[in-house]
Amino acid sequence: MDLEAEFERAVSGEQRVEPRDWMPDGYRKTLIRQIAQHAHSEIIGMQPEGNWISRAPSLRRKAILLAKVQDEAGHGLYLYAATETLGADRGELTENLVNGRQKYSSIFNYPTLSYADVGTIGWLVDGAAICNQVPLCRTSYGPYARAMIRICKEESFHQRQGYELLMTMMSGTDAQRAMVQESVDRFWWPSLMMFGPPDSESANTEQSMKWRIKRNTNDELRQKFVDMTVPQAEKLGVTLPDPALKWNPERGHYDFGQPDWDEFWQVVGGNGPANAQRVAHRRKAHEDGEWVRAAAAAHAARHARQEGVA
Amino acid sequence: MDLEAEFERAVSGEQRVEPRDWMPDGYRKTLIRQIAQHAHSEIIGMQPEGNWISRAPSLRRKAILLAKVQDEAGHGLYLYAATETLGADRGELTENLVNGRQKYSSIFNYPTLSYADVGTIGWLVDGAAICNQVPLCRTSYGPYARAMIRICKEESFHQRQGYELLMTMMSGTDAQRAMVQESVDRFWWPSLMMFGPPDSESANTEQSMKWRIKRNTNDELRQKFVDMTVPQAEKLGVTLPDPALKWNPERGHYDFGQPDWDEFWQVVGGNGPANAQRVAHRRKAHEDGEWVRAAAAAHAARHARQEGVA
Amino acid sequence: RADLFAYCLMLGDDALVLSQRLAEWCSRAPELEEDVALANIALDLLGQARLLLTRAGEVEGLGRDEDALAYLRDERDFRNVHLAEIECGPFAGGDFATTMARLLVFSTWKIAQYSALLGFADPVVAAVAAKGLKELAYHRDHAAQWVVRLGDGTDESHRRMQAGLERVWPFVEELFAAHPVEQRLGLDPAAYRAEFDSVIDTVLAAAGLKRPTSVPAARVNGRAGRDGVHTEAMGYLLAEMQHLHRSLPGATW
Amino acid sequence: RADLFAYCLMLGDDALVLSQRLAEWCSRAPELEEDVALANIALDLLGQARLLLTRAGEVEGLGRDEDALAYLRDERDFRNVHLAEIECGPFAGGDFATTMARLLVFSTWKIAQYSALLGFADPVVAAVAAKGLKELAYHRDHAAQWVVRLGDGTDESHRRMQAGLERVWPFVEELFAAHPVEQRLGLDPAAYRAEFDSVIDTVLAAAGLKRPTSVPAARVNGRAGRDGVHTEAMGYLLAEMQHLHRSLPGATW
Repeated sequence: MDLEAEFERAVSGEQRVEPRDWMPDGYRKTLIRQIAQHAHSEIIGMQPEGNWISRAPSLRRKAILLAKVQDEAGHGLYLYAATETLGADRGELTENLVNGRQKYSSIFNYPTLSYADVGTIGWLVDGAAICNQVPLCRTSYGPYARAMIRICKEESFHQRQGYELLMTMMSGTDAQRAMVQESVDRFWWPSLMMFGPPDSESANTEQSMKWRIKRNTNDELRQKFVDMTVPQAEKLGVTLPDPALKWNPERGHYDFGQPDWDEFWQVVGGNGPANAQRVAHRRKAHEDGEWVRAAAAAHAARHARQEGVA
Repeated sequence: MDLEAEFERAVSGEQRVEPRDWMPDGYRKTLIRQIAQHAHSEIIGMQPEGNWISRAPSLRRKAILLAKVQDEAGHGLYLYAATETLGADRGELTENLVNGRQKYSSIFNYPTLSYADVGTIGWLVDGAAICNQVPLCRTSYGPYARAMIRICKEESFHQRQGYELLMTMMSGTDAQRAMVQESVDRFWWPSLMMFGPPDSESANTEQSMKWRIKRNTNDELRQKFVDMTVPQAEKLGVTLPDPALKWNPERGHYDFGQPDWDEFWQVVGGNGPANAQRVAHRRKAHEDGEWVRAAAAAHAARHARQEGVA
Repeated sequence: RADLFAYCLMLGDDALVLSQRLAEWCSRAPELEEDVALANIALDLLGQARLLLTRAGEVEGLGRDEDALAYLRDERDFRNVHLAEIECGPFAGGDFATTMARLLVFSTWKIAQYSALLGFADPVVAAVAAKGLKELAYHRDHAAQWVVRLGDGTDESHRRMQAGLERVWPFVEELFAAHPVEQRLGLDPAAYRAEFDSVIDTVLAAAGLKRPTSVPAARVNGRAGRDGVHTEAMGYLLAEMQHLHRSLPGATW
Repeated sequence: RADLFAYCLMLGDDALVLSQRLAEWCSRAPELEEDVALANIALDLLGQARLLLTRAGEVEGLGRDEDALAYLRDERDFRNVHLAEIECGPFAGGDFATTMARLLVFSTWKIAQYSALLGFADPVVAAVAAKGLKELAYHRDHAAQWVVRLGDGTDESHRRMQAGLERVWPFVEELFAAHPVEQRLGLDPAAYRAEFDSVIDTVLAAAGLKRPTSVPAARVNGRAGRDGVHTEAMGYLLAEMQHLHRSLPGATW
């Protein structure tokens, strides 16, 4: 296959693939799956934080949170648009989500149980997402790379806001400090799981790296996240719930313990604390909106017909 | 008509009419209408107080309120049973309620806006109901009279509980006292309206008095209520919002102002502050329960058939 | 001054409470674009509310800031109109059509109200009105487009849109009833009723919908939202909104 | 003592939170008789909760009464099982069948739990258990009758009843997982799992329903309701329940 060889040469030469370029079927499918999963994560990710909008403890925090959740909807829109450049159908991807055929980031299957979780999600979850996503700004597929540049910029902003909320709470009352620590205790391990299983157990990594879709292994990114986060935790004054966490001067990295991978596989398999709730929520919104979308389509069709006649 | 004359003689001689006795059609219809309206009032009356069960400010108050609302459901049941002794069908009466063809006490078309309203409803609304209902314990139709005896006993208990709640609040904080006064301001006039329009405008009174269904005119009962309530208000330390309210030593009664009868007719006509909400709430519960009642009926029918076979 | 304080609360509470309601759609809208749009509108209104409540606190002069006014006032002291607080979806009591009916009515009325405030004596209120007008023009446009789309969509959407209008229409009269505070400030909402009607009629005509016939909601003792007398929905809204703030007294956020 | 305090909270919170949920049916039940029955059950549970929380306060010895514990504790300090707090109707997340499924599971489990407490070292807890058993027998009976009626009613009711069981089943495992507090008090919920299963199987057989297949709900970091880690529904329940009490500090009721 000349085309295939040409493609391989282009991507290994760091050239961008654009929608009209030829690409192998596997590349296209892998990308659609990965970008859709990312889009779904943004959409499902609206729920755990959205859960606190109505109860935000100050109007300023309410505005910040509402804007952030709105950004997530926006990210979902860019990413679905990127899949459409690959020939995917947004309606079909949504069906895949609400029917559980496609996944989203496992982190959103954990509940948000206090307002500190809003800060922790910003700090740890968005922080981990950024570690995952910064390399994707140089991913081989052009539209995806450009969407990621925009998204990463907004995510960094969200991460700073999350950290700032936690900082404010840590300098508040004892109750607020306890709330932050309790939240970090719950989210630390799930955050480490966001990088996926250890490289030894990761099925898709090798081909994706070759295609320049992925650029780092799960374990590399996880290490980078830990190295970045530990000093931030110290500055914040919270304890990360890992007794094995320790600076290793020889490696020049922090050593850390392993998350409970059984829990990870259970959550990925659909049985986390909130999987059923998240998908049911999305499905309900989708089904409740069916008549609205049908009406908009009917109106648009009638309007188009009338213009055609005129 | 011999039967009719016999009937008239019996009721004017204070004899009780029982289900199997002959009675004029008008008497039967008037009674069904009145008892059904009373039953509907108990059922709709669950809503304004039920509105506060989930938010009751102490567990003791929650228990008292829940028990009271439960009693109202119970009263509804006795009264529907009394209509059934007259040949009415409970399902049909419920349809009449949810379709707005039959009325209920206009007082329940006012919203409950603070916990003090729970006390005020007990004190003023149940108080007015008792004034209306005590004479009905001697009403000519036996099953109705007996239901009223039981209901009046429970209503008196509720009234004392309501008054006790207000007393407790009045000896509490300034905020609590203000809450009570504000609540009494809202409920005073609607309570006076509970006795119906002035005698001069009341259509049904005369025949009902002759049949010994009713035993006092609206205005007589209203006066009795005012005379009873004013000293209670003084003891409580609240101001009744009627500048015309004053002891009249010549009449031996309190003089008082007239409620806004335009408002009364508007509320009775279906356009009070909460009419639409109350009926919609009832209708929704009725419709949502349809499949449950259908299932119970199907199960009972199958069970009966199987027993017949065995 | 007391009148200006009260008036700032009226305007601020209208915006705050409707913002709270609209934000309930977040992650529940019929399409993703609408999640973005409704959040945007809720944010605009929240922004207006913050400026107005802050101004109210300054005028009052007792040191209450926007949060003290939003979180530590009791229901009786909220002065928003009923239209802002009633449930119009996504939960019980409404749907997307009802939400759009309310938004159309609310923003059409607010535009007229803010327009009348452009030369208002208090410069902060006048400035909020000026800035708010641009935002509200977008809100009204957005709502009007949906009302037309749904009115002229399918049979079901037409039926729902008409029902949504009937549901909110009883709360229109309150919008144009001058409150004593407004009267003393020289403001008369009745003055822009005709303008309101004409905008609504235009939208309804384009949508093929009928002017609603539901009668105005009755007042309680002559009082309504502007007097702090609300509907039963308001208490639940405030319980949810205020609970966390009240649970941690003395906390800073 | 700390263990006994915690255990009283566990039992008291189970009863309080389920009572709160059941009372939501008030004025919303499928028939009037059921309004009465559900209110009755909610009252029984509320009564148990009051005795148990009062006892918790006594054991703690810091002067907290039933109201301080019900209204002024934060979510993290509530120790009820998730089964009590999840939404099973009349609002989102359930219907009458789901409510009956939960009530059957809850009361069957509670009967076994209270039976095991009849000889418990703390006489107050033992007495509450003894009194509670009579009430719970009625609750279980009531729920079982409905489960049978709905399982063996119409196609729709059968489908809903099975779905209701599937909805609550993930929360069963937590009921039988011994918490360290229970272990230290010498209590082992696992001991009555077989009894529970046999009662449930009997009812399901009579109803023509299948044993649910939904998998147990995952814990968060190994923790669940008994550790104060709840579902997202809990915060809303507490906001509504506690708001008024917290809004008037120092008030007596």
